[in-house]
Amino acid sequence: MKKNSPLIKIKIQNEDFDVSAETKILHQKNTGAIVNFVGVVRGYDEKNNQLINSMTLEHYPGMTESEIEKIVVDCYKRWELTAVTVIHRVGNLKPSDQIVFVGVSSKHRQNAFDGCNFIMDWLKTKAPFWKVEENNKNKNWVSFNDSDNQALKKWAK
Amino acid sequence: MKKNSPLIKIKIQNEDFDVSAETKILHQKNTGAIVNFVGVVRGYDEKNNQLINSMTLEHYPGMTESEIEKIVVDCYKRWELTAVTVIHRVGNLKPSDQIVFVGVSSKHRQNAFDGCNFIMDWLKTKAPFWKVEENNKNKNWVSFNDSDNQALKKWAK
Amino acid sequence: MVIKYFSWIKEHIGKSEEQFELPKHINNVNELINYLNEIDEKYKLIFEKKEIIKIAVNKTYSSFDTNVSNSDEIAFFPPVTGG
Amino acid sequence: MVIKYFSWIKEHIGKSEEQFELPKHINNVNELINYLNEIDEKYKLIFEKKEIIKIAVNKTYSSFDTNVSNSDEIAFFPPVTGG
Repeated sequence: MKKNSPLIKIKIQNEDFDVSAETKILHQKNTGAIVNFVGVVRGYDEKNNQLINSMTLEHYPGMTESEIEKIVVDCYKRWELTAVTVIHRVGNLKPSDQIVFVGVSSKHRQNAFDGCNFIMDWLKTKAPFWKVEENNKNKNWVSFNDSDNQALKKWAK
Repeated sequence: MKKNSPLIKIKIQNEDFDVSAETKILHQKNTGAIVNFVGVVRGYDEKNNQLINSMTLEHYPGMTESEIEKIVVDCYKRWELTAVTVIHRVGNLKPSDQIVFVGVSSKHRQNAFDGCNFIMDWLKTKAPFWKVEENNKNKNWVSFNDSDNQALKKWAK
Repeated sequence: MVIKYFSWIKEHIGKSEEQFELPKHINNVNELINYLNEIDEKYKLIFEKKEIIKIAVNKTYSSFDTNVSNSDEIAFFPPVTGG
Repeated sequence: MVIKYFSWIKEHIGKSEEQFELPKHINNVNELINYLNEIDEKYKLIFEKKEIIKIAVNKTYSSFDTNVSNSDEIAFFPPVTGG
């Protein structure tokens, strides 16, 4: 299973992505079900109760890709997937911009749902990304949510 | 919540659908997470161990739409969704054709995953559609899977 | 009254829909089925495994004891599966 | 040795990366942190809450007792969150 083959595609990029094009790539031999997750930048920080003008994401080039690859290869086997794509944007994003795409295909639907859901829980808590939210008054590094750590626990084998 | 408003869209149609266009419709105010399911016609019937040349779907015009609408309105409230789209194709489809789109958006990701997963489990077991699989030798009306009935039980409140 | 059939029930009956005048003494789905069984053998084959047949009255899932009248649309169909 | 910093640690240190010669007697991440604390006050503020700091050695998640040598790339960063 090679990274950036049609079967496993992992990209960290500034550019936006096209959900139809990505869905077509996920559609491989034996695929019966495709589950896509699209994350969207929200214009409101619920934790600190304030509006957000923009968000800047940074990552650790090399490490971020390889850590995602490890977990995707695990999922690929665990849920017998037929393809996986993870696209994560970095740089400056505005509210309502697309921020992340996780697409998973499988023969059967529950495996596709579970694989996609797991990768998202993992990205929220373990993938080397850092986010700073900006508004007119201040900038605020986003810390992780404990609810996200709890979410990851449901996947313990 | 009106059917075929931008917030709840339900279509039974012969035509294919475009996943990017549908994702854009799901992206409403307060949306932070979008989960899309795309079902694909498979070229192999595992139950009867035979190849499939095509599949024909029929529905009960009027009833199918209204039954889907009831369940979608329930989901909308239960998971505090921001938009839901269900597109189900009918007529003659070939292996690897897209057959169903279920898209759900929400503020938070787990609600979007659960809402989409529930609607799919419900469509598999309760939505008035009938499928006949065709190959060179015979046609075979598809009966439901008991595993699908079991799947629906996990959503009992 | 309109009766609609779907899937292999439609194929067995040979049409997707039929219209007829509901006799006054028939008040629910069960009585309708017994009546159909009396008038033609072809219905018997469908309804002998009554427990697997699904029913809709006026496009809503219904059961054997649901009331019916001559102005209703009834549908009989096998178990459904979408998705 | 290259040391990389991310997020608010980078802002505090004032750079994203520094290179220096690792003294021979330093063998693991813990010893490296103690050494940095000695040479400049700015590191102390970062490492005083050591338990929340994440570590990578050669782009792999690592821990305080992971071995390091002068040819390694070390990164210090706060808890991560993607998605």
